[in-house]
Amino acid sequence: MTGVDDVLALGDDALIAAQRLAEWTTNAPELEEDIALANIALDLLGQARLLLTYAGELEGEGRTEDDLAYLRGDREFRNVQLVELPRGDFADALVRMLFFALYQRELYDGLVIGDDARLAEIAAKAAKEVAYHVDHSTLWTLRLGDGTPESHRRAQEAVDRLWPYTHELFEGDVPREGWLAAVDAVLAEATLTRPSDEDSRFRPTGGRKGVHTEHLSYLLAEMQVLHRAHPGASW
Amino acid sequence: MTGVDDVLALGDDALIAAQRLAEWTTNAPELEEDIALANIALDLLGQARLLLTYAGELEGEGRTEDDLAYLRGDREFRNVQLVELPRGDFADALVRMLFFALYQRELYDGLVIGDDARLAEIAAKAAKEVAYHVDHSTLWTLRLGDGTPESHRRAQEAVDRLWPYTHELFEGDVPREGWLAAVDAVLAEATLTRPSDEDSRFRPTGGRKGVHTEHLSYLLAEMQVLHRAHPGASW
Amino acid sequence: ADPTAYFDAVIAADGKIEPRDEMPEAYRKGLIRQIAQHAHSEIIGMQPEGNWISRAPSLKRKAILLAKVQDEAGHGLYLYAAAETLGIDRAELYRLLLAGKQKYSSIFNYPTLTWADVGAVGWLVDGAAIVNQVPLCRCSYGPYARAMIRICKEESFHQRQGYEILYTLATGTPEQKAMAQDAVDRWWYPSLAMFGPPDTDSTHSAQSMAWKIKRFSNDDLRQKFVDMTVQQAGVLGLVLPDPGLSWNEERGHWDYTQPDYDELFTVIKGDGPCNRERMAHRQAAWDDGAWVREAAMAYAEKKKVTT
Amino acid sequence: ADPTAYFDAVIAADGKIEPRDEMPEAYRKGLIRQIAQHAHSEIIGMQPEGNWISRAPSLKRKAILLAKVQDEAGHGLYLYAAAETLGIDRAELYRLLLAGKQKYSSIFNYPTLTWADVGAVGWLVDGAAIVNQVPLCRCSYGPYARAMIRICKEESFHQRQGYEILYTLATGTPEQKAMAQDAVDRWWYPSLAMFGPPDTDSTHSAQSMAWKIKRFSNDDLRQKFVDMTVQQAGVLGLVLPDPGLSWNEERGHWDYTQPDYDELFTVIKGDGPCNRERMAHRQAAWDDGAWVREAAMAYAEKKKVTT
Repeated sequence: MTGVDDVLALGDDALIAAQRLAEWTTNAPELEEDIALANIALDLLGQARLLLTYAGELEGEGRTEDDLAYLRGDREFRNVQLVELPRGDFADALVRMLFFALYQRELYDGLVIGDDARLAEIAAKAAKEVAYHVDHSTLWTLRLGDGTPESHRRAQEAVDRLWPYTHELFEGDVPREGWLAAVDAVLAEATLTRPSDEDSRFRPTGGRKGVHTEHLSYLLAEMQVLHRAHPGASW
Repeated sequence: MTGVDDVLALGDDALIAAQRLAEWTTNAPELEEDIALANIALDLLGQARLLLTYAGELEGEGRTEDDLAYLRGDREFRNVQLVELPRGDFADALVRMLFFALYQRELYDGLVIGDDARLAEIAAKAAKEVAYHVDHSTLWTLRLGDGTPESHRRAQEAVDRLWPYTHELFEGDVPREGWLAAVDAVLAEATLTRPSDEDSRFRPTGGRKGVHTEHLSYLLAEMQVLHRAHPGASW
Repeated sequence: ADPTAYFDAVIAADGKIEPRDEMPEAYRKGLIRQIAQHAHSEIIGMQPEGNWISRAPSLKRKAILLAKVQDEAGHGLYLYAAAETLGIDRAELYRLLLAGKQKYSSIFNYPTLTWADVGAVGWLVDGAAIVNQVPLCRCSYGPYARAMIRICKEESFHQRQGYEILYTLATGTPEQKAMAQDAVDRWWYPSLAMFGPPDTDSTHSAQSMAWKIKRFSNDDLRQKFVDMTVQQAGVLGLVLPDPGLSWNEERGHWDYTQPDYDELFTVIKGDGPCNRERMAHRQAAWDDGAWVREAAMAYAEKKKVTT
Repeated sequence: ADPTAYFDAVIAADGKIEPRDEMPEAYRKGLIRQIAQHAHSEIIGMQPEGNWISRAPSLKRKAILLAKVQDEAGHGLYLYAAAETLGIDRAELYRLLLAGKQKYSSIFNYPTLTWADVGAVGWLVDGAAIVNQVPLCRCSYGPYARAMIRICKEESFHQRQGYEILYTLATGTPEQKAMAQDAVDRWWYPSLAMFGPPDTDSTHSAQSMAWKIKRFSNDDLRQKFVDMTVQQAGVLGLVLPDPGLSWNEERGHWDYTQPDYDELFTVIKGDGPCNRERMAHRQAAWDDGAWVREAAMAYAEKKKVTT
């Protein structure tokens, strides 16, 4: 049987990733990208809503998607630290999306054929969305990595900065091999170097147990402020 | 008799100015300045506490300084917009301090000899602090204005950006003449140009009636998050 | 043949001018100005509503708002594309916007102070926009008219969402209802001002009417908006902040107090509460994105060469 | 005369070495390393606590916390000044810190996740620091010893404030008490690790003892801290997260479980949770401030010339 915390983890990943991505709205480098990033944020938000609703049902205490999104503190959130890191520059956003979308692809591929029918259904819908996220972030990783010297530098810095946080994605059941091969292929074509596993002893962890970076509580303060200011109100 | 809103206005000015200034902690250009800015933020915070406490007493509904600081929304805050503007760069911080401290000097000088004994007492204490704020911001305005071409440019930009927001300071009883003369003297020595009153039709206002910039509600979301998450708790 | 004969005939017959058709230079320039201003308004208009995406009070509302702001970016795209059919490109229009040489709707220079403002912007601002824009669906320039048909459909969807936000607040807790009333108090007159100065003071209008770009006068449209809105406000249980509102049996319309046009001109001239911030935000996004756009171009160039 | 005779005599007599006195190069270098590390720790240590200034839950706590973080900057200043008496300047020490050539206390590479962490840092981290530092008030180098006297006085004040925060939480609502316990659970072992590796593994120690810089072994200090803290935890009603804690009648001390020294070395080597962020923050503040420091220098230069 699927545990509440397992589903919360997936829902929180999607929710926090959506919240960060939505910060790009009105800040993207071109109009098409404002639209694309909002689209992807909407997909992730949609996944989060289905997953949190399901987590609430599994828990059986009557908590809704909004109760779970708005009324937990950061020590109760189960997302990986990768998705909560500050917005950063455009290279950060797209490299992070590449790492995360490729992970979600592996994740949802597994759930589609898994035992939990409800998760399989959510995953089937999400898998189509994630395919687009993979395409979009792949395209931009290539453009940035193999674009100008400045974009290459920024993309490489994003890879180096974010890489340590990817290890946490594979603490659960999702296998790393397929993900690693897919990442390697994109980075290689983008002329970017992937940090070797040997060199990276820095492997931040804790998100799944509610131990986050200092950034998450700020994100939640902003996300939850209005909901919390009006206990019990409908919106 | 002094009105609650009048005292709230003074308290909110000091509180929001302190909150913004405290954002500099660990971010100042040198250690001495970390200390100086924290000191000034502490002075302002101290003024805010005395003033909010007094406002609560005048109101007579038993609200404490913390009730007033933590449990009002931005539409209930009475501060001028000048103090809520985002942190900006170091020139923003020090030029803003110059404008605000010179205003507070006029303000407190008036209150010290005013009818309200309680305000006179608070003002007498605060006036000594403000004298230091004036000195400190004057010194830095001179250094930045008459320092390097870059610092001059940034200082002038800060003057131009902040100037429109100074008009709101003089919507009440504080006379502008003395302030203007003091500002003019510092800016002139700092080789900075003060925008003429004729050229500046942009005179944002509304803070005293609770109409703020979009920035204040973010500041409050962060400032109040913990207090509001634990209704009725003691700290 | 008289080069304007075809143009005149099409206009007279209520037909559509298309990009390849000859047209008077003033018609072309006027349209570029109008379509660009309209496109810029969509883009700048993303900011006041975007201000509440991160804080939307439920996930459903967050999704709806995010989708709405995304739609506005989409509207910007259609409209820039429509303007491009007149022989000017988007980058140039952007440059003119950022240089302050082209305008956007002044309504977006007011701040969104509470969540209820998102509702009020949807209900009043989008409502006023629709009243302004529906006639444009029949305007004489084909690409603009077609863009407007699509935009108006989405806008009325947005307006309904705004109304729904306010309805939920107005029928919610006392704090929520007060929040809704406060937002309406602040957005009512700026929305009225969206129809522009009174007909007596309006420039551009006569020629636009003749060319069938504009089809109703500012004051007629404003009256239509007032009549429609008074009725909806009643359903919401919210009070429009105009003590002069009263039904005029004779005219068959609501009498109302005109907005403060001095304030409108102050905002148009760049001195509204948020003009500087809206432009600075757009400029910063543009500047911050320069290296990304350059990378995309360089990459496309390489792919062209190597494949 | 033997140039080290005076030095040796002063050390033997438990006196103070002063800046103008001759001293062995290794003594000087070792002290610079230690004082600099201590100064850097004060500066970097401002970050984890500074993280909660903007969110402090009452104005009084905000003032206390802001004053505390300010004190840390002050401690940094005294200590850099003490290091400067040994012939190195602050800018150079900053450079070495930012280049990763000098260390700061690893404890500051853990995140402060809740308000209770501010209490736990005060109680446990400052508590451990005091146990470490009190003996330094008697260390053989005069300027360092005198700086430490002032610092220890303020630190014990800070520690009491941290204890008070935790006491308020521990006797507050159930949520507050849980928050306090959670913070203690996370900060206990990192605080134990502040005393460094066990004596068997410690470098530098023997010489430091001989020169009367260090006066007690890591393990002795750690034991002292444990004994003191167990008793205070009891008063707080909080549980130290070590099931192995038990009173050893024979030793007259509490037995306890050693911290995970592998984790300590990981953090020392730069791979703790926040090493990268703490350094990046300091570097950014330094870089952002460059134009300000240049302006101050240019202005001082001008005033020198013109007056």
